[in-house]
Amino acid sequence: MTEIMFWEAVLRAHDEELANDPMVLVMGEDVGVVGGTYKATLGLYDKYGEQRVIDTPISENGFTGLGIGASFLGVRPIIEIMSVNFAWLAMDQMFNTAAKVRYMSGGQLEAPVVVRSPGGTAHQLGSQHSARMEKVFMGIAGLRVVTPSSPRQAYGLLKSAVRCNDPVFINEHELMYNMKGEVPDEEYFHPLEGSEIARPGRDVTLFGYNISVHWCLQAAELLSKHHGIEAEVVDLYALSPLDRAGIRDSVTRTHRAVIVEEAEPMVGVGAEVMAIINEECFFELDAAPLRVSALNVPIPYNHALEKTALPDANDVVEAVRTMFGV
Amino acid sequence: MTEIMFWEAVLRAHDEELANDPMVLVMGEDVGVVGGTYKATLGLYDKYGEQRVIDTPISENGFTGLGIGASFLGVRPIIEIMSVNFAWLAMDQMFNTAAKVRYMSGGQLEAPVVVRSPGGTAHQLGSQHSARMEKVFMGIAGLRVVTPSSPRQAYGLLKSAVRCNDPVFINEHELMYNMKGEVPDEEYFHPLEGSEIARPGRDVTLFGYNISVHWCLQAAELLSKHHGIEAEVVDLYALSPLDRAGIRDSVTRTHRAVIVEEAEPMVGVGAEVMAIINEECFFELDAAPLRVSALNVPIPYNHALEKTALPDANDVVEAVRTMFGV
Amino acid sequence: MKVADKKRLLREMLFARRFEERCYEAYVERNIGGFLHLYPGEEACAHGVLEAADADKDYVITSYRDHVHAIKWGADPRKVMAELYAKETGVSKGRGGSMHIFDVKNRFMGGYALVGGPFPLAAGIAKAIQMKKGEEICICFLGDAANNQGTFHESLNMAKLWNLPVFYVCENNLYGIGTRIDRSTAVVEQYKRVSAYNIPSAQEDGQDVEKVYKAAGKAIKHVRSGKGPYFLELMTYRYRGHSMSDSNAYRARAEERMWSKRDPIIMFRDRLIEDGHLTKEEYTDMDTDILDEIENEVIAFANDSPEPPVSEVERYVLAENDPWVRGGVHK
Amino acid sequence: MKVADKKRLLREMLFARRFEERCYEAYVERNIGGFLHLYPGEEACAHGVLEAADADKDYVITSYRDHVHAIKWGADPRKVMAELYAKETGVSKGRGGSMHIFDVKNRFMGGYALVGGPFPLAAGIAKAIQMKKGEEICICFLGDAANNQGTFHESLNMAKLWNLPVFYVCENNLYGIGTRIDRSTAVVEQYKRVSAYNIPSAQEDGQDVEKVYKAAGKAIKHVRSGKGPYFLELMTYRYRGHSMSDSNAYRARAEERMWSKRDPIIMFRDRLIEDGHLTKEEYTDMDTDILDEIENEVIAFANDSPEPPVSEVERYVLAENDPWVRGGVHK
Ligand SMILES: Cc1ncc(C[n+]2csc(CCOP(=O)(O)OP(=O)(O)O)c2C)c(N)n1
Ligand SMILES: Cc1ncc(C[n+]2csc(CCOP(=O)(O)OP(=O)(O)O)c2C)c(N)n1
Ligand SMILES: [Mg+2]
Ligand SMILES: [Mg+2]
Repeated sequence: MTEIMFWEAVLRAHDEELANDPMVLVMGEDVGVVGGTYKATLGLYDKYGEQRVIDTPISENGFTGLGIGASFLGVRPIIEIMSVNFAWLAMDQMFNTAAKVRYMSGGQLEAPVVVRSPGGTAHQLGSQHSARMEKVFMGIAGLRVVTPSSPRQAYGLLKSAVRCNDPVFINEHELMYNMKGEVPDEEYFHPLEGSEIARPGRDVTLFGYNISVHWCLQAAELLSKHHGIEAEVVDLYALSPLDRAGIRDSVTRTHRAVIVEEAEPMVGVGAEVMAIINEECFFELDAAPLRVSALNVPIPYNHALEKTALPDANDVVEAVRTMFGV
Repeated sequence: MTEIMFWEAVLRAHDEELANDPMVLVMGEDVGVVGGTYKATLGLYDKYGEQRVIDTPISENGFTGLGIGASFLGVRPIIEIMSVNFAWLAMDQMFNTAAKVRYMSGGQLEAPVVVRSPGGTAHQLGSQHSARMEKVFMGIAGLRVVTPSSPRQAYGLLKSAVRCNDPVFINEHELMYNMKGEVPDEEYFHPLEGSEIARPGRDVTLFGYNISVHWCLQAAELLSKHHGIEAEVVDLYALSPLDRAGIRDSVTRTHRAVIVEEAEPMVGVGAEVMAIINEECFFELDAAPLRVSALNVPIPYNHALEKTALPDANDVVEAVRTMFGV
Repeated sequence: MKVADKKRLLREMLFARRFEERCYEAYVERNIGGFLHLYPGEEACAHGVLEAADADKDYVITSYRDHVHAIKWGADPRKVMAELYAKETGVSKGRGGSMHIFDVKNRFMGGYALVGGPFPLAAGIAKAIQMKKGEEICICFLGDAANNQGTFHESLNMAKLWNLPVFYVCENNLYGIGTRIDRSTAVVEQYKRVSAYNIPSAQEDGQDVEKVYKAAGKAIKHVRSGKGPYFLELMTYRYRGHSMSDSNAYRARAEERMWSKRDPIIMFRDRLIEDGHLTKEEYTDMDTDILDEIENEVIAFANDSPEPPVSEVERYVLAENDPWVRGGVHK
Repeated sequence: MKVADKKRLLREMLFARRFEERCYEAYVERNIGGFLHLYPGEEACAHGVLEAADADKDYVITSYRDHVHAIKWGADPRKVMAELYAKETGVSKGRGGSMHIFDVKNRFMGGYALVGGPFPLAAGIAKAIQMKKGEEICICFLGDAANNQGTFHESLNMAKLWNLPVFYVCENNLYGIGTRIDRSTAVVEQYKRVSAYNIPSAQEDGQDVEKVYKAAGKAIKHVRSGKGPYFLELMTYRYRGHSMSDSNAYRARAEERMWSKRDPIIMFRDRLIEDGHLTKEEYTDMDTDILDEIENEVIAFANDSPEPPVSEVERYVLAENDPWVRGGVHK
């Protein structure tokens, strides 16, 4: 185990997969000469050449479609969308082609592309650079969606995604690229389905994913320290398909659930997890499940407003306190 | 009151709004000379001329953005996206511009565009022409989403949408354009928020919208006839913002809820309504709420498979029977 | 072209015509559902171009108007018809339908229903060929109106920039559904638009299969030799409405009559007769034979085939038993 | 141009330069957050073009690199700086930030962060002008790399097709972030690409404000006279990295040096001095004066202004009290 940064973990996965299979390629805006906005492809252009580490024009739908077409012939493109906000431009190819081609060809074709992108809200990037779009990707059949909360997951999920024969969308986070964490020294493939218990507990389950796992963990510490409430934190690194069994098992143990998402609540992860709880283990619930979400607003530039619009660990603590009446 | 077809109701709203305000225009593929794929703009090209009833090139993001830009100066564009599947191409302008411009300009600009499009699955149109995308539109702040279940609503919602200063997405349905219904003879503006009780009942609430309202009504008749269960049917014609109070009030009366949606369940209307019920009136529930949804698959061409993939009135009846154990 | 090849080509074109006409009937009989876009009038385009390509190597991708391209590229007409009949024996196992004919073993990479969708996909297939250092090329057929989609611009730029072996064929039938080209497009001569990408291009009579064959041959030579993409505009006309639900009301009858005088099959047939390679009787026999084949083999096969099992509705959404989903084989 | 105007223009350009340099400092001081894209090196583009436009009529729209365009178009520099300081007194009330400067009363229609986003918006503004039978035009500034976005293609086609009064100005600074134009674009001379839309175009030296002014004047005359869109490519260079987070490592120092020799402000200043319209002292005084104004008025205003009230975080999402939401006033 070595402690490395999140971006180094993503870079290592890229590097190993490029080395492993000559059909792997990387493409996106500024991934080559510059090495990626968040350094996720640093040095790979020099190492693997411009045929396999490709700086694209600013043509999101075009180069995503190009990657998908290449994948029909066994190429394994890892496509970087510089910021998830720009993915709106590429949704057509992702959903109309990649997610549907296996089905509508009766299983003849598949589109084993990986599309990775920093989602989430960073610091004061304003309305057009602060979208959290994981929920949009989750809603469409035929696409896998994963979202790492640590360098280990970032490394292992990218590696599995490259090898998997389905299209996979990886939702990263702009604020997490410099986060440190341990990554196995040997090669490691993280499962693309399931969930992880990030902290065991018995009184309430806090469901998080990506950055919100960290808010949940902080909140769990505070709840334990100040209120004697032992929260279990479940890390939903796989958003599609979601781990119904894992969700049920935890709630069946704790009988209470709070779902924490960085996005606006409307038709989001929180709603879906709540629906799953209702469907899977409604009568296990000792309290109404709650969601902790962003306000339903475009993200403001002003820092205080931005902070107000977004949830954090304190909001999680408050939700649990409300639930327990303490 | 006159009984007219759904498309005639949409056409009448277009016609009246074009006549009312010289700044109203209609644009989209084949809306002019041809009069619209579903006749929603039939005859308007001859009546109002090519400056105001505009056949566009096949450039969905382009012409949607163009309509949005025109709306900045007080033009009131009604944009038709020929099929909602093509809206993936225009999401960038709808979400990155129309939904955010008021906020990020500090209230200086607004984008009073109407985008209307047939969503829903018609007969055997295959994977790339059968998307149900209302959930995608609902999830983003700054955009209103409505979806008519009748000619009256179709007429009245379009008229209010044209006058309202927010961007409004109207989700219609390919299978409903020939549906008949009464529309007031005098001018009528339907509210853009709220919900309607389509059938009062006391035992269970069936929540539907657009086409699924009709499945709910059919199911309610069957349930009444065969099982003595009196279902209330709530028509959620406004999907964003959703009518939290209306949802709560009905569930508080019936203590049971089934949400019926034509789309795949993942992060959909069903999940959101369930979340609202959990948040608003959890302890009023006598049973776990259920959702009746499509299977999580791209839509197959084969008719039997397609029918299997989609919910219908019988599925609603079955869900309620399961809930009541009858 | 050898005489035997010309006669074969004529038969193929006539087969395509009869196949499409039979689809029309089958749709009216309600054996075919969904959207149905037919090709009569445009046969010389697909046949001329693909005759010049290498059937053992090259990849083909197109729009929803795809039956004829698929059959010319090796798909079994019985399986294409079975697809339209939504049968398990269909090329796409009854899941795709008319707009989504796929025959991947013959490198027919599918018909797509989003206008402009195949532009980048074709460039991607060409990128894969380039990576594998293959001699294949990818041929992408799309309509005139598709060229107004942003993907056209984005894809052609990348194709030229990266010197990809892709051959774009524009079937310019003057309309996108009911909108005439000059009402949607500032520069109506499509082959001129690609100067913006420095891609060599040409315009050719799309009703004359031999001219198409020659123009395509030149283009394919260019692309296969590693010189990058090529764009060929073929002037043509569809006889029927855009799809079955289209009445064609927006077209002048005079315009339709004018084009019907340049029917690609009749023109080619008459030339073969004139040149002494074919007799009227041979042609009539050919036609009878084709109609017979379509009825007794193609339609019969489609009719008699089973539907997909309803229990399989959730197949083909994701890969089956992919070990990497569980973290790979190492675990 | 009259001498007085030239001197004013020089002052405006120098003001723009100093303003941007001060933003740089304010960012380092952490008074400005988010992404910050600066304009030094490119001043002749915005100033030359907008000097030729009608400040009482015309509409301007641009990308995230927008401070200078906004100020030249009438925005109060104090309010622009207050926006960067995220204050309620900012042009966009502190909600927009550097990438979203809006000053609608002066018809500055905003800076947008999605590359290619303003292309169709500008055409739409022009469509509105056309409907109102106005004499205004819409001027859209975007970078070279933005031209690879599909919206470029789609918008220019519609602009020409419908003869819209829109003037597209391409600030070609040779890079899209770290990617040099020839590595992203098959045809590097941008003004040639628009022949695909039959839009008249020209290329001009973007470092010489007088040449830009002249070229823009010609273009604006064309557009205002009802002849439809025009496209002007201005060759220029940005001195700093793409944004504050960009190190510029991808550019050759020699290239940077070459361009710095053609600094638009120095060139213009020297010409005015040479022509006897300006003295060195006057210039130094001008500069001192500007620095003073920026510090004591602009920065002071931004500093002293209040932040938006946190209680208002949910304002401006939807229209306030719109009666049509409840079904109109008739009810
Ligand atoms: C993205 C998208 N927009 C619109 C449509 C609806 N549509 C289907 S075919 C068509 C016209 C296409 O015309 P053209 O490209 O010339 O091909 P043709 O049908 O004439 O062969 C349109 C508008 C679509 N399928 N996809
Ligand atoms: C749709 C979209 N894709 C990518 C980006 C990231 N990005 C911001 S600026 C930029 C380069 C734009 O270059 P150019 O258009 O030449 O303008 P310049 O910055 O040089 O003035 C890129 C890739 C974005 N903001 N939006
Ligand atoms: Mg056409
Ligand atoms: Mg640039």
